[in-house]
Amino acid sequence: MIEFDNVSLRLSAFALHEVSLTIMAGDYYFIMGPSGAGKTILLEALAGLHIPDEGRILLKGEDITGIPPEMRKIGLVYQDYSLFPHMTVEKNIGFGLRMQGLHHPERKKRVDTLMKKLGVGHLAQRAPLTLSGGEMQRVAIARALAIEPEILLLDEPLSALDPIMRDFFVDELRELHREQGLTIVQVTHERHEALNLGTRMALIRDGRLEQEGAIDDVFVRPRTRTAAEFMGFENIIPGIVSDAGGPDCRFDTGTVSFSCSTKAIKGENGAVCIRADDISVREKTDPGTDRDNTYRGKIVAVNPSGPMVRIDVDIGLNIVMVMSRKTFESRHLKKGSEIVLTVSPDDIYIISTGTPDTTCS
Amino acid sequence: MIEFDNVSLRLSAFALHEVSLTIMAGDYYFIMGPSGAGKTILLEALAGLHIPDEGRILLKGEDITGIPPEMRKIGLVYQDYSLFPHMTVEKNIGFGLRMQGLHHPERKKRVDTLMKKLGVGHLAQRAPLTLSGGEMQRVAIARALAIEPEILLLDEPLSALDPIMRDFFVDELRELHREQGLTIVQVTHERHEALNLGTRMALIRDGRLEQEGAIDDVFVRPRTRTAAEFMGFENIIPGIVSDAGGPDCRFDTGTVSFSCSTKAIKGENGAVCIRADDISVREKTDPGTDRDNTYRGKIVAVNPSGPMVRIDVDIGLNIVMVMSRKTFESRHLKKGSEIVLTVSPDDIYIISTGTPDTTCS
Amino acid sequence: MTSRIKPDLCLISFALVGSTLVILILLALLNITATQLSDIPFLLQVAQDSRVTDSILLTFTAGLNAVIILVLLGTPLAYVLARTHSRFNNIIESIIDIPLVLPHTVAGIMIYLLFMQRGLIGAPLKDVGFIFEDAYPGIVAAMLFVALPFYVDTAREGFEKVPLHLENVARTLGATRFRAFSLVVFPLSIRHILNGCILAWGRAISEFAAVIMIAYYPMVISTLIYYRFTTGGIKESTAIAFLMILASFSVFVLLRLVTRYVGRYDDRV
Amino acid sequence: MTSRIKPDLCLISFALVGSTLVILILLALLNITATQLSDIPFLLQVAQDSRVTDSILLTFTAGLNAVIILVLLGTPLAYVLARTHSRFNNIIESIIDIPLVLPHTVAGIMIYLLFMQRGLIGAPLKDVGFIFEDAYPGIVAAMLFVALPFYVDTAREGFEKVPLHLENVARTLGATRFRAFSLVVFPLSIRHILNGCILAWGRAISEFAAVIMIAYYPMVISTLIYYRFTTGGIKESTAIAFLMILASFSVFVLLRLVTRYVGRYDDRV
Repeated sequence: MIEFDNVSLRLSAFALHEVSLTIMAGDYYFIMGPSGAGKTILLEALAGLHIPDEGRILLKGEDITGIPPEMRKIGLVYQDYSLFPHMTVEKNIGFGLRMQGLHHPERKKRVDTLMKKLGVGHLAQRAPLTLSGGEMQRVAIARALAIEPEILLLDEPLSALDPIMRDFFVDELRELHREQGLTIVQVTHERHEALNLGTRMALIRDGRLEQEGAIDDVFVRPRTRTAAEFMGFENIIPGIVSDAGGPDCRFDTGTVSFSCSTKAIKGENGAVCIRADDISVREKTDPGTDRDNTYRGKIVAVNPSGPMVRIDVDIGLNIVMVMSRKTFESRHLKKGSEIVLTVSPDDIYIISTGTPDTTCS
Repeated sequence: MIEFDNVSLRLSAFALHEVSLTIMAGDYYFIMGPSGAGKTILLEALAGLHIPDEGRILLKGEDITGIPPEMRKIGLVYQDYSLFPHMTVEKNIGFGLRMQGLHHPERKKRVDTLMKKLGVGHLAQRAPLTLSGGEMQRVAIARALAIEPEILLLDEPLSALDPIMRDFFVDELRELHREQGLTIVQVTHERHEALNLGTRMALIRDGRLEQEGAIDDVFVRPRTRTAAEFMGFENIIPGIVSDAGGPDCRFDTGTVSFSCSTKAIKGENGAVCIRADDISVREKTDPGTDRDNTYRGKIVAVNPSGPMVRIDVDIGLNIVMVMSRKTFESRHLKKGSEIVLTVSPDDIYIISTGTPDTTCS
Repeated sequence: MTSRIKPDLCLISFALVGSTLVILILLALLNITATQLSDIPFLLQVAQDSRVTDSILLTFTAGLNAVIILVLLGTPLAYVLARTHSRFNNIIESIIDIPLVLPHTVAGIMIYLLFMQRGLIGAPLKDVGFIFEDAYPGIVAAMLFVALPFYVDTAREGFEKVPLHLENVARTLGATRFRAFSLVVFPLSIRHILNGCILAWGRAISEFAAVIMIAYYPMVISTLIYYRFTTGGIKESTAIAFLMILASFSVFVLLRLVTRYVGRYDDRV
Repeated sequence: MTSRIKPDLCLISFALVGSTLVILILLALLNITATQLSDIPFLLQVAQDSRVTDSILLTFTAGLNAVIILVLLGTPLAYVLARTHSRFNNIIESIIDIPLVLPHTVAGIMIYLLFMQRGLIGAPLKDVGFIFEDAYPGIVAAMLFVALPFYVDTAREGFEKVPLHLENVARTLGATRFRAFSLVVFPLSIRHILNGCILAWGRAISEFAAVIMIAYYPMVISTLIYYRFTTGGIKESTAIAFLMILASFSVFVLLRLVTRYVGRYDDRV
């Protein structure tokens, strides 16, 4: 539906470098990356607020690179909501329709419907600055939806809300996407938001695209170490492929080796990535499979965190694993306990950083 | 060690109302509350930067209400680090010693030691604004530690760090507290930080103290609905004590009733609080105990969130439970699945809001 | 966040040292007030002199005239400066500030050379019957020149204060740049616009040197005061000065009240 | 965040309308430059006239003198205003701004009444041999009065810009309020302090009306230009004005460069 074709853009503080990405109709597309990566600039470029120095922006195959924002019908909701402080809630929401030249009775009708739908009808005559964060959020979304945009751009819509409001809004956004069939592009730096809501995503770093793809794919198969860190792999251990052949391989980190069910080239440098929750404690009664990696280690740190406990285990190198508080307590584990870990070869993912001789990315 | 005795304080934008709290030597004390609750003001009042309109502040039993900040030897680290931008890292850290009249060779020696300890030695000649967030953080802490304060005040020290740095700093703060024996007072709005690090805490709301106590105690036994929400009880269901006698009681919410191992008075109004992770799925093979509450229900919503899945189950009322992604997948659960839940009477906590006839808090 | 500070020795001694400047101004004000209140009949007599009232009216009107021209021409300029960031902006802003740093008589000579009947602008306009020398247009031209930076700078600051995000959102909602300006940016800068007008008007009516060089007649109030001062009428001159203080203070207080009311949204952005 | 904006029709037409003001100033400047460059020998002759150079020097020195007094008395005042928030602050700030809104001749009369030999301040000081009328101290007093708001307002803005957090941290580290001010707040406001000095100095050397009323002699440059202008020497007067433009521009450019260098930390707070 909307495509970035090698877009470069230089502003005084930020820049985008040759970014290409494709947002499809019906996508809930996430733009992720550390702060200062250029995520907001990318949204603004989509909206037409910045014109690329190089490259093109295509909407349904048509070049819209030079089309000003007011002709694009792309809704934009900033993190700070950016409600017009001198207009009532009703006038804020009606602004877009007023721009379309819609006259009062019809405009009021449509604004009323929208306010009802987003549950802000009772706020119609209020000034934006008297509203709570959650109310402002909904008004901002209603205002963007009023022009019936084909694409809704959201800049960290959840970051200014407290945890309770946040959960509530995640549900509302999901409904907007699923039930209204809206294409949504959302900027975030919280991984779980994307996992929770998104269909596809782009990972941006220093104004460059690190990786684009289906969320699950980027989550499971990050292409770079940065991407892996951002996708929440708690264990990223560099090493070398020591043995390969057939569908499996062996990966050596110096002190410990892993068998992984991945095709690889012997001698290749890289890193194994293992999620903390893919590592489990081996029961004495558990026969396991002979393919499983099993390691004996000692607990060196215990970090309770809400319903979960994060445990650092020394198995020759430091491995981070996670289990529920209930499980942790029922096993009577503590710092210093000896445990046996196991991780399936299917749950080990290898990032390749090239062989010693040839470099490939 | 430090006490607030009925402290009231009115500033142009915030106020504290009759706040009394006690921070003991060696405490890792957390001040929590929603934004705008007056958490930072409270820290600043501890440091002597605001003088209360009413009430007293005591340090080791001595009244220090009117003592200016420069005489208190209380270290303060703001959320924005507040490094002096016109001084090098070394000069920033040495500022407090310079104020004490310590001369160059001795000052340099102590600053060097401190920089080494916090791993910022290589940054000595750098200007603060060229540092990363994590580096600024460490310099700010080193600067506060240089005066060898008895109490270190930290204003949301982790909020400006990315998730990876955050984990790292939690470890450093724990070490500061445990190994240096420092009394730390930390402001946060993230529950898990307090659970992870703290010994005692105060919950502040609208400038008033909601609850003070040992972290575990506030976590397990919040006194008000707000406190329960803030302590992360996902299920807070209002109702009435329908039957009581002996150590147990029965609590009726209208559609569903719970048996709880809590003393209560029959006819009392209140709410049951149940954590999502205290609710488990009943295995067919699990005989359970006859005390357990068991409910049949249907999954109405599934929210994957990182390694966990949050599930909403309709059992006559909406119950939120959580399980690991692994478990969820291995049971082949999905929206619409029928499941049987169980929750132990020991895991149900009742907040009392008074009887219909007499009101008690 | 503001904090109430219990006064300490440092603040108190700072306040004592600083108060000398406040006292200087108050003393100057009270001194002239005292001389005038000691002879109220004379003051009333001067106040009824039509040459005095006409001159005050002329000064205020010419100042207003200059401000109206400034709003029409300076508002677009201020907006362009606020929303563009090329290397020319600094140069343009420096040019706009030139009247601020010129000694008033130098500004007066520059205006005279430009608008006199043989001047670059004065000559062609004279041919169409528009004369600046010793005429009302000359007063307005001199006032406009010296007041220009006050209006443009203040309006620019106001526009810069309106978050770009608001304008961006307005545009995604279908507003052209001009409509985003007139419906969002301008209404949210109204206090700065009015403050700019007040500052510019204040500067315009206070000017003396630049005005007398192009137009000694008709006499603006500054000229009248100076004329009476040098022709031996210090007492009368002081009375006129005092009346002028009363008149302009009244107008300023009135304008400030208006500004406070219409600018109530400015605090919110 | 700044954004580069592709010029659209709205911006272009705004720029065209606004450019008339820029052109007016440029034209005034080019016009006087052109007349002077057409007779360089005469310009050089005027430049060598010791009455002209002495007068420029006198103006600059008196301005500097006024600024030094302002820094000593105005800096503490500005800090107190920046760090306290009582209801008096608004009143004090309004009093400080009074010289801004007074017509220059009115300010002149007020200064004259206060500092003349029979004046409230002039009389006692005369007894100790300190005379303001037609003397150097009179020039400084008039300049100080009109330049006061420029220094105090700019310094106050500078102090307000330094985050209270920095000062708070300095105090928890053992600094008294005065040391926190001198080691943290002042160094981080140095650009504003210098800008305040430049603005105040610019205002001081540009004053004409207030100066001539208390001290027609010794002639500051404004007075000299006006004197030659009214006594038929327009050509000479224009030459002096042009020299003054050159001299003050040189000083301003120099000062701006200094400010940019010493104020490099100001951008960081």
